[in-house]
Amino acid sequence: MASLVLKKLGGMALTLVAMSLVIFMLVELIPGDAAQRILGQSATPEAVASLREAMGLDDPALARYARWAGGVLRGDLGESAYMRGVRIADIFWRRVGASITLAAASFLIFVPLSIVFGVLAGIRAGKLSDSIISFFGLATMALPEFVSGILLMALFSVRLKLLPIASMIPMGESLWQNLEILVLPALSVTFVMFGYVSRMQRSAMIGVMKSDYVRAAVLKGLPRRRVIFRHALKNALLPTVTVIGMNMGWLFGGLIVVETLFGYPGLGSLTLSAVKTLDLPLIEACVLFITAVYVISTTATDLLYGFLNPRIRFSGGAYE
Amino acid sequence: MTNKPLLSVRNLGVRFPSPDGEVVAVRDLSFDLGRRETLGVIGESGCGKSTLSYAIMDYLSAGARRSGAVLFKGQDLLLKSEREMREIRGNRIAMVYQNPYSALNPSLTIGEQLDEVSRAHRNLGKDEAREASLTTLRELSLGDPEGVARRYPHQISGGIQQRVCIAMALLCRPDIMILDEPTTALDVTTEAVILDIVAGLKERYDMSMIYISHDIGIVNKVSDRVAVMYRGEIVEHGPQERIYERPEHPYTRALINCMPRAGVKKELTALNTIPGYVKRRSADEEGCPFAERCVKRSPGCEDDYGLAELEPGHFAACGRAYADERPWTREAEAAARATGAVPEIAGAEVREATSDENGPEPLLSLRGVGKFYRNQKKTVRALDGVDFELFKDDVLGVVGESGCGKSTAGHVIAGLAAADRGAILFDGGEIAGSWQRRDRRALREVQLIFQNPGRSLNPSFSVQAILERPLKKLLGVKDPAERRRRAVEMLRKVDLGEEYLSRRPRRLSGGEKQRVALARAFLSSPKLLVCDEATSALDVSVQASVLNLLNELQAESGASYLFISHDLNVVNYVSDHVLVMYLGRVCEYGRRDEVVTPPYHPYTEALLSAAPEVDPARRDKPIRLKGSPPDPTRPIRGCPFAGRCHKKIGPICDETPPPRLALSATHHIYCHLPPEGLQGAVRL
Amino acid sequence: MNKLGYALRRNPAAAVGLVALAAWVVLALVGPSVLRFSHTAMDMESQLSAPGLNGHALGTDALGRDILSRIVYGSRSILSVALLTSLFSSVAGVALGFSAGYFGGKIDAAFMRFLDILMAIPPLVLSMVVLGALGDSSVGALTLIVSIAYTPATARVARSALLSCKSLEYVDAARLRGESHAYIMFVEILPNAIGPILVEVTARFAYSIMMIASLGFLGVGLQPPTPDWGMMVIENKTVIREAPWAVLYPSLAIASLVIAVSLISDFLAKALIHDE
Amino acid sequence: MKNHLRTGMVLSAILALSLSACGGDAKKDAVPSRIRVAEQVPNLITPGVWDGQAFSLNASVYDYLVEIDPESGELSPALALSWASEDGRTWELKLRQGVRFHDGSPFDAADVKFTIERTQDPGLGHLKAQDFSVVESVEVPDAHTVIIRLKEVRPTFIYQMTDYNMAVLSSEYDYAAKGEVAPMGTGAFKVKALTPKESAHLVRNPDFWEEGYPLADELLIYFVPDIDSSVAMLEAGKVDVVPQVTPLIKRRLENLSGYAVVSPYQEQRFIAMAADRPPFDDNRVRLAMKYAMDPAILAKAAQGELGVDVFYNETPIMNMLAQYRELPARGRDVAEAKRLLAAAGYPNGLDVELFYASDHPYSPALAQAVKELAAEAGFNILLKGYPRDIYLSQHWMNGPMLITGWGGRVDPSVLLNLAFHSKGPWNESHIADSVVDGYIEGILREVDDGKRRELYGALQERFYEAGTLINVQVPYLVALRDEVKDYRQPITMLPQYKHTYVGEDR
Repeated sequence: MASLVLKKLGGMALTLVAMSLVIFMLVELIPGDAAQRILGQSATPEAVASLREAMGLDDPALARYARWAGGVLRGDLGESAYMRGVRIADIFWRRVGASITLAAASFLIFVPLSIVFGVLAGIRAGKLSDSIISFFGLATMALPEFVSGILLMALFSVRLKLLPIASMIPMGESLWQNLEILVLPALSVTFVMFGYVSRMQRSAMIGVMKSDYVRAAVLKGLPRRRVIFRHALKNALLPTVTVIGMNMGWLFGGLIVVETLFGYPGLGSLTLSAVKTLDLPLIEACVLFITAVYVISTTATDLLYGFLNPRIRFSGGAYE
Repeated sequence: MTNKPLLSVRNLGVRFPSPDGEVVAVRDLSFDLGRRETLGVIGESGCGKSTLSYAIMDYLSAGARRSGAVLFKGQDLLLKSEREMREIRGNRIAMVYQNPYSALNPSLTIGEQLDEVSRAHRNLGKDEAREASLTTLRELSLGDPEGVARRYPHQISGGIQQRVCIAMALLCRPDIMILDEPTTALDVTTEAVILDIVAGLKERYDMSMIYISHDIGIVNKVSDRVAVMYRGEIVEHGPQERIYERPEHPYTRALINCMPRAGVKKELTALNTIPGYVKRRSADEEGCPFAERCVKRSPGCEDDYGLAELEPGHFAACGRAYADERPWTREAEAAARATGAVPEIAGAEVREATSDENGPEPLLSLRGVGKFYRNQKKTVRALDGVDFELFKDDVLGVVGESGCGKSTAGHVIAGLAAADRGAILFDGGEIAGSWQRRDRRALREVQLIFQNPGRSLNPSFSVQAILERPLKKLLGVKDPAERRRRAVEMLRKVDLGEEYLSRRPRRLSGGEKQRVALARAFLSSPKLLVCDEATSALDVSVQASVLNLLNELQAESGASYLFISHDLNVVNYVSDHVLVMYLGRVCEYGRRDEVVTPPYHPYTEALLSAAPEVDPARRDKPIRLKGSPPDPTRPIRGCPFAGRCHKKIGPICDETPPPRLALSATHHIYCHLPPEGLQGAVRL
Repeated sequence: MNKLGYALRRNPAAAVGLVALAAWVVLALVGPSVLRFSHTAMDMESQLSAPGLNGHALGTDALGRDILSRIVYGSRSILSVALLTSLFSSVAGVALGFSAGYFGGKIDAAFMRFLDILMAIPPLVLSMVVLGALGDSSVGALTLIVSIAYTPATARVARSALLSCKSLEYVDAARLRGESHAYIMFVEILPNAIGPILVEVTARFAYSIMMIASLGFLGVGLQPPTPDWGMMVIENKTVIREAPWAVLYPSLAIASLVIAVSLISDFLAKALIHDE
Repeated sequence: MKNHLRTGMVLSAILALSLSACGGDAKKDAVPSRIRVAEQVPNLITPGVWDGQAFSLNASVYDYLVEIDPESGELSPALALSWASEDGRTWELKLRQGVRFHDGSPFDAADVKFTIERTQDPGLGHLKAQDFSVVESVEVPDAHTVIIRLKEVRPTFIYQMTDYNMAVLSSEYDYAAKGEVAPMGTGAFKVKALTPKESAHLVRNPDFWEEGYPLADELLIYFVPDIDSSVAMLEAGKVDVVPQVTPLIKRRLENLSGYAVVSPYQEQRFIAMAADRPPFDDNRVRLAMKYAMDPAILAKAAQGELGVDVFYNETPIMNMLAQYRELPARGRDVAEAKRLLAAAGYPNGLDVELFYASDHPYSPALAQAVKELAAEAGFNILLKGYPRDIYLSQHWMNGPMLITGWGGRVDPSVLLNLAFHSKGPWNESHIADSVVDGYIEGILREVDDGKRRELYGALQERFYEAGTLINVQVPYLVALRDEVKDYRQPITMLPQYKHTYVGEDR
């Protein structure tokens, strides 16, 4: 088990390095001259040249990658190419914190909800309650975050005036004093995730309920509760854990839309503004972080899966 | 039947909805099960055996419709609520399933899965329940029950898993235990051990059993009474000896006769066959379910049909077919069988044994062939220095437990996998290891038949496409009309008509698929046909017809077969020579009669002893192997079989590779024992 | 075919999805030519008019443009881009996934690792960065980039579909006939692996619609006056109070189309994968 | 000319004095007050390069040499108390004394010299580099006098100092490193905390030169990317001021009580037609476009009323300026447009791309309207809308047809020289008309007011006949809570928050 953990962590580190290279190359591919872009169409060639030099754009790509990657390892994400003098780290981590809070809030809503309803639909497969849950899951999954967000906004903010339309934190106050701003963005994320995870949970549950060992458990005369919770759920949760882990990374992708819609000051809206200003170092930092979340949560899920699944936890030859 | 029935099934019917209307899985089925009685249920797949057992347990899918009654101690189980059934399931009626690995929950320890039964039904505390579990495991002579209880299912072998399942069923001392093909997924040696356990259970635990199997040999071994099911109905049931020795229903008789068994060899007789295959039964179908396939069919069959007691305790749905044979004597039947003059066998050609006297010519020789599969740090030695020869116009049977390397040998010869060591000589020259480097001639002359015909025919292609592709690819037949002509010609040879050309595999029965596969192989006039468990996936009646067809095709084409099978009876029937393998090595090689009669290699002896015997009269003192073959990744210095050998001499077996010991010009084994130590009971 | 019909009868939701999709396709094909208003015409007399007024069945937006016409016209671009995207990503995914799965070993391991890396960048982020950087979201660029963003996922599906067939003996039989790799992959295996791939194509179709709409919302999708649904939502978000219909109907259009396609995809998954 | 300048100077000085006197009285109550503003997200706030989206921040932190009085539209003294030029080439500026930067350092002539010379820093990309390339030298005879010598005559040179990029900077401060994170000037408010892209917390500058000002104690600026969110915050009572709202929002807020939407000045949307490439290199095509336009429809598209809050002409001059010359309305004439197109060789119409910033107020609607109107004449316009940053950095100055927002220049000559001279750095329509060039150069050099007015008139007639733009004038709108008093924002676009306060009328 220990060697498995080490192996996974090693693989993760390798993936992260490869990923940073891919992201760097991706950003390199962006057409046009970064300095020219900053200075605009009317800039003189001398101005562009001197900015190029100041930004170190004339160095070979590999040297620039090494400089950037080295900085990232030291926790230095570099300087914004657009807002000169602004250290990315100074604005970045606050945004990350806000996004993690939002992600955690939606996580706390959608994980229990989707598991409970997924299991419910799974054990009542084919019945009316299953059809309702399944269709609701499909419908929420089919709504892009901004559509569900707009609908929520129209209902709760515009019509009922219960919740703020924009997720602004008044100056001098913290997020914790303004938790109501989390509600609508978190719900919008929850919608999509709920559909996805509950459907996964449902089909895992159906699969497990059809398995020989659940049949055996029923035919052992065990109480239904024990069959469902002890025999079925223990196995049916395994794929769900994987799905949730995989989606933690993608959840950050979905945050871009939600944060933009609600003006939530998180990593997603920062990424979009970085893209719109073509602030390459900031794009790199944002995308690297989002992918790192994916890689780390995937690896963590892998390990958790291994820990939960005795077939992986205790691998080895058969006992005679 | 001296005691009052414990379970009484009355006119049970089960119907399922399907796209083509309702189908009948069980129909108008009645039988009694007495105390301390074992009822064996046999029949081909699709005959409703398993549905019967789940109907008794009241565990059928939501759409199923049931009728009739299942009286257990006088109470109708079909009328009981889910809660009431819970009191009976696992407690009064317990079940054991075909695949122990999937019947055990992978996420719970064996101990927990055992304990919960006692806790649910006997209200035992945690420690008492565990104690009960350990006691039961111990009673099934499982060493280290504590260790087993701590483990997860994947950490124990299949044989132990099935013993755990049996223990689980025994925990509440049930009145009835239903065993649904409990040994089908196991190796023959493990199967023998489990069957020994099962045979002793009913006396020890004072219970009744229903034992479901497709194999009459196994049913004979454990049953007092036997019921024969066909298309959802019991067509005959009665005392086990009666059913075996004097079947009255044409289906029972046909089923028993189509199994290869001791003394039946291809030189003597072709196997009996049943034309057609088991079809699903629709709700509106009436009359005798077997009429369509029955050789004794007569115009009265439609009306004169129904289970009747022909003699006390012996019921059959058809009393007319063999009425003229009564009264019957065992001697007459034995004599008839020995001469091959079993009446139903008609049209099958009786073949002479291949004579070896005029110096057989080898077609295929393996010289020190090794095949290793490496994954990560471990190496699986699938083949480890294998030598043998296969002669022209000859059938070499290869037997051994799963993992012995017999299939790998077949694949290496066919070219699917290249050997890592050694050489393969074919028809006078060495041939390339893998298919990628073999030329068209080699690809054409060595053909492979797979175990599962459903998987070996591309489901997206029509039979025509399947047959014409090799004609184009291997034989270079350019003219489409010519290809079609030859495909049709070949189809005829495998007893299929031209109308099959347009069909897709999905619409063919298992036997038809395997015929198409044979046709495809023989289109290129192979010199060597590798049959890798070619009949194992087929029902016995179909297996018989395919085996007959294989024999006919060989006689006609003069091709040689490498016939790989786990079933000793089948190998014994079709082979001229036999090769016994264990853990990637050869144990014994020789002409068939030499191999199946003493002196044997101890492993051969154990295998023969474990084989389920169709004829119940042939029971003898069995040799039982412990455990299963060892980890194939561990390098072996001495004899691979040393660890499980009942005749092990001492350290020499573990440390020195066994020498090749020639017992005759055509027969050799690899063993440290002197020839006189290799004796054993005569088996076949 | 019979089986499909039977399955469809047992699954009325899928029939609803099929009808809804068919309706959208018909609308996209013939709608613009029968509608009263063009999708760009500005009716300056009825800006922000409510549904039903002045002949605007679904109302107008702030520029007096007919919402119905814009939705119907917008279905063209979203349907065609989504269709092309799902096709391109599936073709690329099948080619890549099949090659990797078929040849196996080191190629496969390296390929899977590469896919892991690509999959780690959420498709929306990848598309947004690239489209934002290009600064030009033509139909072609959008199709290409979304296809690329989706290819890793389809490649995985194709690979596992291939692997489920690769071990079947008809593949060995083909090898022993000396067939070429391409023949085995695409003639022998593909028809049998088509079930999960078809399901993936339809699922991708639904995802593509959502992705295109989201990119439109973020302002890096199709550019006006192409009436992209996502863009319509964001364009009219400003007037959500005065003219909720201008936001609601495009949202419903997106939802109905995605749900329709998802229902079909679900149905195909049941009919083509689980029942086999 | 001379008289005019002198008069202005004197008037300004008096005005400044009287204002400061009033201010002293106003600042009586000690209740701390704060003004909360929801601004658009600025991408750059460094003076000289800032993109003009953070007026609230820059106008409050920095001061300018001269200001514009929003009431009169005239120059008024700020850091410069007087400005004078005998010949329009040599300018002498007298600076205010006793002014201190936020870091405590005193403001003097060296800082002005630094500010002006900084425009020529090639590594900076200063947006006024072209305008100030006319400066030959900046001399500092004493700490509070600056003499600027120009290479050419520029009678209106002083107006360059009102441009939003000409904030006066400290010669000792490292703006390259701190301009974005710690802006520092002499302004009425100083930065207490600044979170890029999120918010700025400004507090009253106690040492501000104008005694008694600012009236508010704190200025809180939230950078909100989305105008709807900003208005939502206004309605929720979380902010007091939202600049740059749309007419639709104006209409909505006017129906609610407690809010006011003011229009401190008008902006321009130039629909520019590039004269250096087909199809608009042919004046007949440009004329055809003009004939295809319907000013009333364009005004409606901008959610306004022609002649009330939306104006239309075909020259770069705003209609409320003295220099504006009223020309006859062309009137929509599709047949004429078609005739012109046919004559220019496009009998079957033509395709052309129109680029614009899709997130800029009015531009998308105008683009749609132009497309629809032009379609009838045979123009098939392909709309290419991009986010403002992308538009400005990649498409502006490149397209055959553009819609760009212009504003903030008090004196039209500044704009003319920038955007309509053949050598202008922001010559987006690529106009290279020697006649126009002549008029512009004349305007720049002409010392006599009357003659200059004549030149302006001639220039506008030339534009009417052969110009490269259509000008739609739209209101710049600011939404305020009723409690916000004395919100001032002149045409320079720079709000003067020092006058503003929240609460009861004083």
